[in-house]
Amino acid sequence: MFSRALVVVLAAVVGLVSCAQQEEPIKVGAIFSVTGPASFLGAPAARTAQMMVDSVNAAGGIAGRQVRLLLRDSVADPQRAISFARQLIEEEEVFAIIGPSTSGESMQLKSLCNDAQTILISCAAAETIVDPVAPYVFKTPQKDSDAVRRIYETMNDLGIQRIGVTASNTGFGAAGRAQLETLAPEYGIDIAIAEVYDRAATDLTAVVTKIRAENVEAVVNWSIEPAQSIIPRNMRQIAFDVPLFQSHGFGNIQYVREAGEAAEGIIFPAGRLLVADLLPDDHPQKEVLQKYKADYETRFNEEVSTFGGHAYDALALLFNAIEVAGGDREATRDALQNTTGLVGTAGIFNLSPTDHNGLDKDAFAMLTVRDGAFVLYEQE
Amino acid sequence: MSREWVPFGALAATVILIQLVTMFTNTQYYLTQLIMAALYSIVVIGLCLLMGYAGQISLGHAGFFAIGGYTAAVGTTLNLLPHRDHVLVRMAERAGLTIQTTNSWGVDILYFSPWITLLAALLLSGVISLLIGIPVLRLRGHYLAMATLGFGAIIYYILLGSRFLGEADGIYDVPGFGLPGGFTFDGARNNRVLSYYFVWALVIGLMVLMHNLVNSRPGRALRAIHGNEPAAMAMGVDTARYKLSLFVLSAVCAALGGVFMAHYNGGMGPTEAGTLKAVRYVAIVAVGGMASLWGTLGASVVLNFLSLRGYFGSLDDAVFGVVLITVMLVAPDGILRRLGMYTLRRNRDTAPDAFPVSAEKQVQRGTA
Amino acid sequence: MPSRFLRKSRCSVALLEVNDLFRSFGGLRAVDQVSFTVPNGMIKGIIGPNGAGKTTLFNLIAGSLVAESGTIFFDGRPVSGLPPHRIAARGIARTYQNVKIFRQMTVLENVMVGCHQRSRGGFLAGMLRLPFTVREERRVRARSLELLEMLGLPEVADQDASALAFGRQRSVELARALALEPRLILLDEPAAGLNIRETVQLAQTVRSIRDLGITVLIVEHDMSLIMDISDEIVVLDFGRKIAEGTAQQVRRDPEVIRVYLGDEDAEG
Amino acid sequence: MSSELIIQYILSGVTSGSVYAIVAIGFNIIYNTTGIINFAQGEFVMLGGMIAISLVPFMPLPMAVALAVVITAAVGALAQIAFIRWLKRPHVLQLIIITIGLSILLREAALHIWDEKVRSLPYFTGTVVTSVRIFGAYVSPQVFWVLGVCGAAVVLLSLFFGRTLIGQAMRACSADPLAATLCGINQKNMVTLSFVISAALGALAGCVVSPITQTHYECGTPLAIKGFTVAIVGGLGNSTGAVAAGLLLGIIEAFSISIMPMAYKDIIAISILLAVLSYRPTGLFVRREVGALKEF
Repeated sequence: MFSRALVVVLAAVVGLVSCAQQEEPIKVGAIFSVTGPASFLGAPAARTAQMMVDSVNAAGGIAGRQVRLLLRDSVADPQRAISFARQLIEEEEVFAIIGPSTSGESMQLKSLCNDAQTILISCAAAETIVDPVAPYVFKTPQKDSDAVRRIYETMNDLGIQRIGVTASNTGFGAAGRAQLETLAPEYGIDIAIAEVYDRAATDLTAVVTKIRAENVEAVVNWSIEPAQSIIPRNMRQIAFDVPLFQSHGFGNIQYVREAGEAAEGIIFPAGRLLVADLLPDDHPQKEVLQKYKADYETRFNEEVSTFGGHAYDALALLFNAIEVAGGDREATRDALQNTTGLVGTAGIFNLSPTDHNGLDKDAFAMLTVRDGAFVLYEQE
Repeated sequence: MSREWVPFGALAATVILIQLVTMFTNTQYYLTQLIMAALYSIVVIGLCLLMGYAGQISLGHAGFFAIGGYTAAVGTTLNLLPHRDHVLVRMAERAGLTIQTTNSWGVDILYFSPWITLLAALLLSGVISLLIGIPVLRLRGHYLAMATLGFGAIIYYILLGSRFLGEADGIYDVPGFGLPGGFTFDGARNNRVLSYYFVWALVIGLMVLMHNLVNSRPGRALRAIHGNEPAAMAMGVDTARYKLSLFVLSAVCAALGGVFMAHYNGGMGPTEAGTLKAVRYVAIVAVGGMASLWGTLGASVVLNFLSLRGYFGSLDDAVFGVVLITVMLVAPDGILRRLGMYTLRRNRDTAPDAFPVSAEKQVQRGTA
Repeated sequence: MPSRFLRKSRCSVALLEVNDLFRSFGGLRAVDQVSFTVPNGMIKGIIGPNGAGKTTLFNLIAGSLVAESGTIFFDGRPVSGLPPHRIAARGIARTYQNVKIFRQMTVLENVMVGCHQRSRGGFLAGMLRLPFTVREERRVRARSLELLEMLGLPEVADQDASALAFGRQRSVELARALALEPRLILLDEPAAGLNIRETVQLAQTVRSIRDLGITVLIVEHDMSLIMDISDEIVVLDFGRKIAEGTAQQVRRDPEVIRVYLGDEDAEG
Repeated sequence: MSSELIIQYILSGVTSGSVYAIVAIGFNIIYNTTGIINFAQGEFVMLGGMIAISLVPFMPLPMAVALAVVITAAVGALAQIAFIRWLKRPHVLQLIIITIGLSILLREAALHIWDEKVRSLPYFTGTVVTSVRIFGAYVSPQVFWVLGVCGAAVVLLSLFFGRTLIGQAMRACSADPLAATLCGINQKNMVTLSFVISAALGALAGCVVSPITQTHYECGTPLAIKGFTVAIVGGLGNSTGAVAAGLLLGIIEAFSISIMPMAYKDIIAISILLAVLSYRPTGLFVRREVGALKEF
């Protein structure tokens, strides 16, 4: 029993040592919550990263070097994320780390990577990741505040003033709720009620009942969990017929399918990945989006989601900067923060030393759901 | 040195040996996970005493770990500068209990000394475990397991629901723990060797204390409770008080681990209070043989080290599930004892059996 | 030592006084209005057929069960309603009909637990091995070995107590009870399961316990043993006290002969 | 608060309460036979839902549900036979840890058999947006399915345990395993049977609640914690009490949401669990004297 365990351990150690005896590829670390509570984000991101690295290697690598992806599953646990990050930095001496996809983990890694002078390209949404700017820390998802702005602009167009807010008790939900509250006065919006629900919530009738009693003109829900399909269902079930806005976390057709008929008419901001085919042919992102979508869907036999797109953007930015700067890490970081006009899935990246995200609110399109599919809201 | 202390000497020697080996082979990065494994070991050493020697299960120790970690994290990241005029802050500052510095983002901050927050964390976990232990420790078996699980869940939801505690993001940018001699316990690469020796000194110290406890008057009383509770009471042992004291002691141990984890990793998130972490602690104690401090320490270091290095990949939780079931099926008293490698002292099997067949119950049933 | 003096001054009074004790289980009156006293320094026997309420009576005195009515005075102070460990602290020790040994502890450690009340060291002192606990530990160990010596068990001191033969486990239990330094010891069928030689030895041991100044209350089925060693005997039947007196008196009591000895004869 | 609003809160409480209740009944079956709590009960619920969802594209809904129940019951039997049946006199701590381990294994297996995505069964009647109007408030018709299954389970279980020989044999095993064995009851078979029944009921619960709650690999544990809370509050082993406690807890939660932030909902529910455990472990609906015979 014990000796067998010992053999397994030894085998693992030996395997690890022998792996390290290869010629010099560029090592890129990836920390994603492939399983666990944030797997909705991490799993498609991890698949995307593997796909990108494979295709880059098949095409001869970056700057003449192969890329090796070192993927770690953090299970959305910050302690494990930290342990893996230290391991990747010190032991594997990775060139850069992409991920994690939750803001909690990303914030724990921010100082760590910055102090170790290792590039971190986070795939989490919270703006605190790049504000204040840390020289080595970047992020690819669009800004929460821009998502909120797009929603509020749409509300202004529709003449909506009094709203109710629901958010899940995750980092994503909390960050969105904070932005909604901060920006409301600027757009003349009055948040009558804000409620937080558990990410594992199974029925939200009571909370939508409470919101309905506040006579709001619209509801904004901010989450990445399955519960965002429950909100529209429960609203329709209690005949609560006001417009429902969701966050960019709704960018997964799975959630539309779960919400069924109730998803019809939900308005939400998202990158254009989900509506790639509907874009006009001259749209600068169309080609990139269609290619990623086709590649991903053929390889993994599942619909693409915006969360995988964030990993795509992270690697696209990184590879681009390496191409520009060669193998030097410092130069790559400089190249990275001076990237302009890079077309990604989330938008067109224009970074600067003071903006380590590089997306503006035009990166978001307002989408809605019609006949169980995403369509551009403007085209409606 | 009497034979009693040989294992401790051996442990200390191993700790030093590992450090020297990693230094000469230039693989010092292994120390990172050994430090974190040591911090988790502090939790399970306490839990081992509670489960193995007093026979009380707790699925709430992740909650105490988080209480410790969060107290340290909040206390040392809360910027006191805006509250400088407050009487308490002024008093603390004058007494030298605060630290003023500029953080990595160029903000001036004034925060409580980690020593103060360490003390606060230990006190807080002690008081909370006392309050929760009084009603809960009257329960047994499944009821106790569920009640402690419920306690852990409450802590988890409080952490998730409080803006003050950072909600799902937790708390980050926690400074290191300044120790005498100008050395700081934190995750920085150049402090690693000293941090390693510091935590392992802590673990060895704790092991000595616990070993002493097991072989002292209260330790004997606790084992007697596990061996036969009614008889222990008839011998004058205040069983309720002893169980409670041990519960508090193990909770304080968990908080101690949490405090240093927060300083080492520079933060803490609500997942530390999650059910899966609590189950992990129980699993480790079970693998170690319930009533074996050395077995528990060994299991903790091996399992945590492998898990933190990511050897199990996405099967991490599954591995713990398999280990739990296998150990319970094959060797419920622990693998070491199964292999006959269990020798705590001169005489064999002096520690209580993890799963004594309840003779009490048999008799009651038989005559009922 | 004034307290010692006070205790001595009460020597003439009963050490244990049981008044109208009552306890039922469902409809069964297990102990029904039982009263008796045990003077200091006496060996008092309790006999009665199976189910007469003898063990329940012990459990009530030792605090494992709480009486529904009635009072128990020990050394002139009420002890009814106190938890078992407080009663033990007052100086009442007991053994069990079904031996309750501390499993997975050595014989010596079992006896050392008995010294619990007579030592102080707490959690902190134990963890830090403060000098006073080291001295205390040495004292407790010596005292326990002494007791093992007295009961003829010194050679098994370091063995696992639960691995011993049944008769020896009884002796360990007795040593453990004596380690409490009690003023009253309750022995619940100490001869059950013992062979003749061991029973003879037991009688000797009980007498020597009394000679140490410890009062003995003993429940026993072995008639010859109990008639031999008891100064006084209480006879219970269906929870009620039907007779009390010396062995001679009890043996002649018509009620006892009818319900008890009669039964025995019929069975025998 | 208008009366319509009050009714709406009650109905929303009934919706979540009915889900808790049906999960709680599953705990009771194993408890009634063995005196142990199966920490993997929530995973049976998850498995039932997942299997039915995978089957539904290939067959009509009732058949998919039936098959899911059968398969999950088989899993329950296998788990019991593999991990519990052959143990000689297992200690309660051992059983707790084994069922916890089992719950982890089932969850991880589900993750690797399916994936991390969320799924759900179609509504049994109507669609996602159908609702029934009662006194000006609305409720999804699926709630009646859940309540109906709860009611049927309570009635059938009480008939089973009260009237049938095999049911009485199972209860005897819990009351006194030794005596039951002496009476010629094969105690081991009874325990296995109890796992089969509770897994089957868990699976059925998983199917009827799936349209409301959705199903994914991690949904078992939160449901189990709520289900256990309800089982304790209602008195362990008492299925009628579980239904009453489930509805009560659902309604308390709904009204707690109406007056305070929803973030505290689960804290309230678990605090009720702790309070009941600490001060009335027999549950609210069981007389103290009955409970006094149990060991806590």
